[in-house]
Amino acid sequence: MLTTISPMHFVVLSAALFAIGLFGAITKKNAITVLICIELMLSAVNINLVAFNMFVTPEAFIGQIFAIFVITVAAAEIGVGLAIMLTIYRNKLSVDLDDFDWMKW
Amino acid sequence: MLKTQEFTLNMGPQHPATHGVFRLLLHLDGETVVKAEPIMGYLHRGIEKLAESRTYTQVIPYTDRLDYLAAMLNNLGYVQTVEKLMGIEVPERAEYVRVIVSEMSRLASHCLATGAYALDLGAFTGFMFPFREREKLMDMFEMICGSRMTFNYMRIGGVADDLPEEFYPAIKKFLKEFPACVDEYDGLITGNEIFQARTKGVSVLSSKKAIQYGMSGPVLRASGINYDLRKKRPYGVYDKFDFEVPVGENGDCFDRYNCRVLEMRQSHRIIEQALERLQELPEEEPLNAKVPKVIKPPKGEVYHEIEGAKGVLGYNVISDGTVNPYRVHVRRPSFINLSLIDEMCRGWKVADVVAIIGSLDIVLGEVDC
Amino acid sequence: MVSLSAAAFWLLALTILGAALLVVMSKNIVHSVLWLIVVFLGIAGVFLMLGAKFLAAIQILVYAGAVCIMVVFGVMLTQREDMSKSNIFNKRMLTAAPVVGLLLVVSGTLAFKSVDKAPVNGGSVPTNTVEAIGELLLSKYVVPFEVAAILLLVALIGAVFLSMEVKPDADND
Amino acid sequence: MPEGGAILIFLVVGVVFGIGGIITSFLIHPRRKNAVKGEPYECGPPTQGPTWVRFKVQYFVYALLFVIFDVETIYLYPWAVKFNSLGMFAFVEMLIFISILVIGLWYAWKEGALEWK
Amino acid sequence: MENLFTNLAGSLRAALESTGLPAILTDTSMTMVKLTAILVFILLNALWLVYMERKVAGYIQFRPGPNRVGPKGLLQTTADIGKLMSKEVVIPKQADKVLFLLAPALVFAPPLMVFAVVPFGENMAAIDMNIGLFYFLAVASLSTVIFWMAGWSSNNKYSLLGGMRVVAQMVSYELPLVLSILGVVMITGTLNISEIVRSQQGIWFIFAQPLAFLIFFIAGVAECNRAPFDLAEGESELVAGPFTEYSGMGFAMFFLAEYASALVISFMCAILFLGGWLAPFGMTFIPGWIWMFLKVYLVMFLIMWIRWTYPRIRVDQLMGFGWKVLVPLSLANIFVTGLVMKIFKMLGW
Amino acid sequence: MEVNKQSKEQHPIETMTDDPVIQEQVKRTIALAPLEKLLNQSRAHSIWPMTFGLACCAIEMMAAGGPRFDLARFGYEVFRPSPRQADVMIVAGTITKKMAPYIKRIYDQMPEPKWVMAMGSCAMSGGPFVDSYSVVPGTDKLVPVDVYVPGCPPRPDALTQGLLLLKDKIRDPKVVENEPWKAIK
Amino acid sequence: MFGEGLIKGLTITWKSLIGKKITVLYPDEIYSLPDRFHGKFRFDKDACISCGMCVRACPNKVITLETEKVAKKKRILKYEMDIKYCLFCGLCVESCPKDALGYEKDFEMCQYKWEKLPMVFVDEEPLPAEEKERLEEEAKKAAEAKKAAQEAAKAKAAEDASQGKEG
Ligand code: SF4
Ligand code: SF4
Ligand code: SF4
Repeated sequence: MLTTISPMHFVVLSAALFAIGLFGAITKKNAITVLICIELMLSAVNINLVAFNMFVTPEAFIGQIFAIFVITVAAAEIGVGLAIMLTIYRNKLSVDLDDFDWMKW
Repeated sequence: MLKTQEFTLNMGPQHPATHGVFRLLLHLDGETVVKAEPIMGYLHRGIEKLAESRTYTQVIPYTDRLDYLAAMLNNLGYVQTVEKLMGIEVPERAEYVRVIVSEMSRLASHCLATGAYALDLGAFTGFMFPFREREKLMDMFEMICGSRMTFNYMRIGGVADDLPEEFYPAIKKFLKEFPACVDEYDGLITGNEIFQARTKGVSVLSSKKAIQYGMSGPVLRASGINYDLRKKRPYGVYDKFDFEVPVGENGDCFDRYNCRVLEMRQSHRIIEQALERLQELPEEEPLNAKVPKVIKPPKGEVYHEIEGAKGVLGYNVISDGTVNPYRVHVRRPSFINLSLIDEMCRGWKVADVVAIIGSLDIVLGEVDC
Repeated sequence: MVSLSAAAFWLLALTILGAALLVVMSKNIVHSVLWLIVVFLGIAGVFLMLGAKFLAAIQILVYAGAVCIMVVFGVMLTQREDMSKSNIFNKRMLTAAPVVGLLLVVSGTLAFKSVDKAPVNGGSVPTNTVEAIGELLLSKYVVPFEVAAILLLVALIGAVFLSMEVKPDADND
Repeated sequence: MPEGGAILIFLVVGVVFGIGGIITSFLIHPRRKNAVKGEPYECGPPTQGPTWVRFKVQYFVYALLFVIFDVETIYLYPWAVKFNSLGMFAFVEMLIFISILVIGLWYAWKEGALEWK
Repeated sequence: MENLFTNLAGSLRAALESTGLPAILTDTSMTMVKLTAILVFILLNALWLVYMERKVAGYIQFRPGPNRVGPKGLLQTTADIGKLMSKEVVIPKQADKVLFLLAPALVFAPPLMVFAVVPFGENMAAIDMNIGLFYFLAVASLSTVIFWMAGWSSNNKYSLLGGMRVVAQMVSYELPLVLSILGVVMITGTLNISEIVRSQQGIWFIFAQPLAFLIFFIAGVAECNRAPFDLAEGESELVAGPFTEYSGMGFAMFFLAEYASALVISFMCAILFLGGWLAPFGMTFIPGWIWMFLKVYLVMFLIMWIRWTYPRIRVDQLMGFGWKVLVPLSLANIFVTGLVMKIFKMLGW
Repeated sequence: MEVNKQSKEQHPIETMTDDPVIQEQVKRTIALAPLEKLLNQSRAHSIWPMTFGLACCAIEMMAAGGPRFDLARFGYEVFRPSPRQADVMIVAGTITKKMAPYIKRIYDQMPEPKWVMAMGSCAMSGGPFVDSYSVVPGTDKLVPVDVYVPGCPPRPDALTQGLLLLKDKIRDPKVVENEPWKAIK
Repeated sequence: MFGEGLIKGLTITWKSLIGKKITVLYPDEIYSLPDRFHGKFRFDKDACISCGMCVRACPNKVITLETEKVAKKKRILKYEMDIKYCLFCGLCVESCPKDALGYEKDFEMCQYKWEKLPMVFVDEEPLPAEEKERLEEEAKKAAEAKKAAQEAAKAKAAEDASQGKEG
């Protein structure tokens, strides 16, 4: 298990990364960190995609193309996310998620 | 717009762009200046006070250290004031010599201003070109009076010494070469699109404001006011020369800079004419008026102003009849031109502040006195 | 060769997970962002291992070179107090930890259980990935391709709108 | 040798070179402490007010635009590589793709997001 | 002569293989040898370039420049580096100390990594990567963060302003840089740098893509923060920008890195647009790597010449120029290139 | 904290003096003596001045970097605006009482090794303004000076001579006992 | 057209790049100084009449002139110019009636040490009291001898007395 690499190694790596991201996303106070953690999770997904691309369908490139789309989405997501953060910050002068409670009036 | 936290930035007293130990406390919003507090006095040497314990002649070297870039003009202003106080007529030959050296001094000052302005805007080579001509002028000054910057050349009633023999060929050579050199500055600095983009339209000073705040010199003329003491109230023999007063249109940084470059060409003309007249005069004519060995002006007060390199340079000398002046006060154009700095900087960027200070061409020896 | 790639994998895995943990744990959000760059570089390494060179370069170009800068600017715009306490945990720490741990264990076991089921035909990815990707993008995946463009456009407009919209008087600073 | 390995070596040597340089200099440089040496230099006077302050939103907008266009280039490059062999259709597709983003640029321009204030 | 270095490398490899080392070790040691050669090359060149810069500056300003230390002043920069190494490194009290020291340590890595794919002549790249060009872009974009680290960690207002500026500038000019190369890629259809050089056999791309060259050159100069785009360290405004607090070795590293990245840009200009190692006018009696070198130095000289002529541009103009002129122009360039190529194809050329 | 560190290991010098500065210097010098010689060579040939113009003399300092006199020949033209990168502080001009604390501060902020030159009468002694109420009579009231350059202002060549003297001093600190080197015999 | 100025600038710098250099290579080549150059001072001890005009002319009290009067003749004990206070204004040189004070064509006055800065032209110990007395006597004697020689015919007794005193 330590000397040969199977697809599952990548899957577990990705799962671990995803878990760390999830943990951060839940527990962090700062909204920007939450965005960062989401980014981590998406990257974890990418690892899986590329790994399966290599181990399952090396000639078809589906995984890689999908990863490109994921990167696109992730970039757009964090861009808009940060813009929203800025807007909220302007009104509340805080990016602390605990302060964002206007959803539950 | 998302307001940023206020951000105060010290520019100076030790900053390459403040032309000396001038401190500007900038309150910034991002990179935009909200407020600029000038803080002066880092070079306050008490020259006015020191003058009270010197004799009238001994004050002359101290005036050199006011505006050290154009020391001859300071000499001139001071000695003319004392002469006015004592009612001395200066011989014509001395007047022409004075005109030559003071216009050379103006040239030297403007050369430095032009070069230093280029340096402020980041063109290091643009700084070296005018400096080359300035060195030639310094050489000639050294021939005339032995020093490169602090001349102590003028005396009450005349000048210290005649122009030396070797000076004439040197100045003629210089006068021949100089217009081409100014063309070079025009090509290298004035005509450069980046330079223009950085200076045109920046910090426009309206003529009204300029007059209200007592601005003078190229700063005032750039705002479109044709006010040059050499024309308006000629002193010495300035009424005998044919020259123009360059006037700007917009009063922006570019005009202020360009006024100086154009003025250099005019000074060049004046020197040419003065040299011609001087050589027409008989050699034997005296260089100094008859003055007593110990200068003791009669009791009284006199104010006299001349057109310095930076603007109207005025001296107010009060005599109590002893060998030492009772009070010497100087109207320092750099200091007064600086009075609007806050308003001029507001709303501009940090990079523009550099351009604005540079375009005012202050010299700290004069600001703080 | 085999052991070499294993070594590389463990190295990368260590880097990625260590840096990711530091992203979450750092008290200073700026450090978080910088660790994030390390994570992304590690992921680029993983991509390289997996024969996705082009993707590795993209990972660096987009994530490490661009997204992180944007996040950094975002941080600079929203921070006012002490930077060293800018990134602390909230109260949900205790509940989150077991949940996430459980998730990890479950997915890990599932993954290793299915090891033998996965069709591993030992990938050797063709080297000219870029061209193939180009070809695929403009033929088979043309719709997502254009949709991506629209997505980017919408994101751009949205973000620009959001960050430019507020007028000076809306300031309550 | 796989390329990844070579790149790794370059990376490691680059970093080690830098760190090594700093460490060497730490070993040989003279030091002398005084009270103000560690204070920030701000043209002489002590600094006033906080340093790490919030900044202009402009910086963020530029970064955002950069991210979006950077993502665009990852589509453009595969296309450009294949450009010669692809037909007119691909060219048109790409034109649409670019023009969609040009609209974005135009919007940002119009909104004044490209203005440095 | 032409194959001097390739032959050297080949015989070294053969010698290594004959010792019976495992392939992996041979490869590693070959890479190490190449890397050392490149490192020495960059360092020597950086030293020489600083000297050359000072000489060029001097000559432009009617003065001789350094001419006392060593023959003709050649050892001047060596002395400078020696001094900088032995100078105290001041760490500001309130700085983020780790980042403060890490930034200069890391700043040299990206340019060095870029050199991994730069061919110094025919077959003279350390790694002949088939996406070399993209690799260059990706790695070069890493420097941005490092400059930001330097500016932010110093806890100095001038540094912070400079750091923010440098990042905004590098970010804005990376885009035209990336987009301008696209025209070249479209013509050659490859991302392999050596291939790109080979396909310039007929015509150098400076003639086929003059606009792209211009954009690339301008953006490249801006990327490595050289005048007239040296806003970050604009002395007359921001003291020394992000490097204000750096002394001794820290400053020396930034200094080196600046020249290394200028060298990268010059190499890229020479490779992408000036025909790399290809000899002009059939002058093949001079080896390719010398041609390469000459072209690189030509570009380098151009960069210096411009630096010592122009004033510095203002930050808003800089941004405006990047986004409103260079980006649209490079997009237009792509469009025109594509159109022309399609038309040519249709006409059957 | 510093004190603790020092008390850990006893160095012979510590029995001789209490001055931490001297202790530090001596320890370092002994350890690095051979290397230091080499480093001093490079230091001597790469003196980067700080742009520290205060008054009239500053203009002559600029002129020294200009085309006519060209300090670059010796490699000394790299005027650094930040004290962190400068080796020598050329105090060129009048030091007023308002400016004095900053001069001290900037000097303190310069990294070791560092030198100071006093250029012009004012920097040497207050010069023309010694009797003024607002002028500090001389740089050495604030910081130790290595080379004095007389003149008011000194010619740029004189500044060059001063820098060359400083070079000699860096190479061999003993030269201060001798008559200064001169080009005009 | 945009860019014209940029290209013009480049041509100008190109010209200067290949043009003549104007640097004076200082330690090797010495810049030819003009006659009036204000540099190092030159003092001619023998020409000086210790009139003190220079001291009075100086605006900053740079010159210290100490004299002692020995037998009616002024003897310069000390002539020191503390050039660290000097303005190099030239007023002293100008005021000297005997050209005893002047300038040399030398600007190299740099010093490592503060103590070495002042230019000491004359620094002599004041004569010890006996010596002074002796000289004074001698002078008096000489003067008197002169007087005596003039009045030799008139007063012989005085001569005798002085001889006796000496003995
Ligand atoms: S020494 Fe003379 S020239 Fe220098 S600053 Fe003082 S007054 Fe000015
Ligand atoms: S003025 Fe001349 S003669 Fe009189 S004391 Fe001075 S040096 Fe001697
Ligand atoms: S030059 Fe001026 S300041 Fe110097 S000693 Fe002579 S009179 Fe005094």
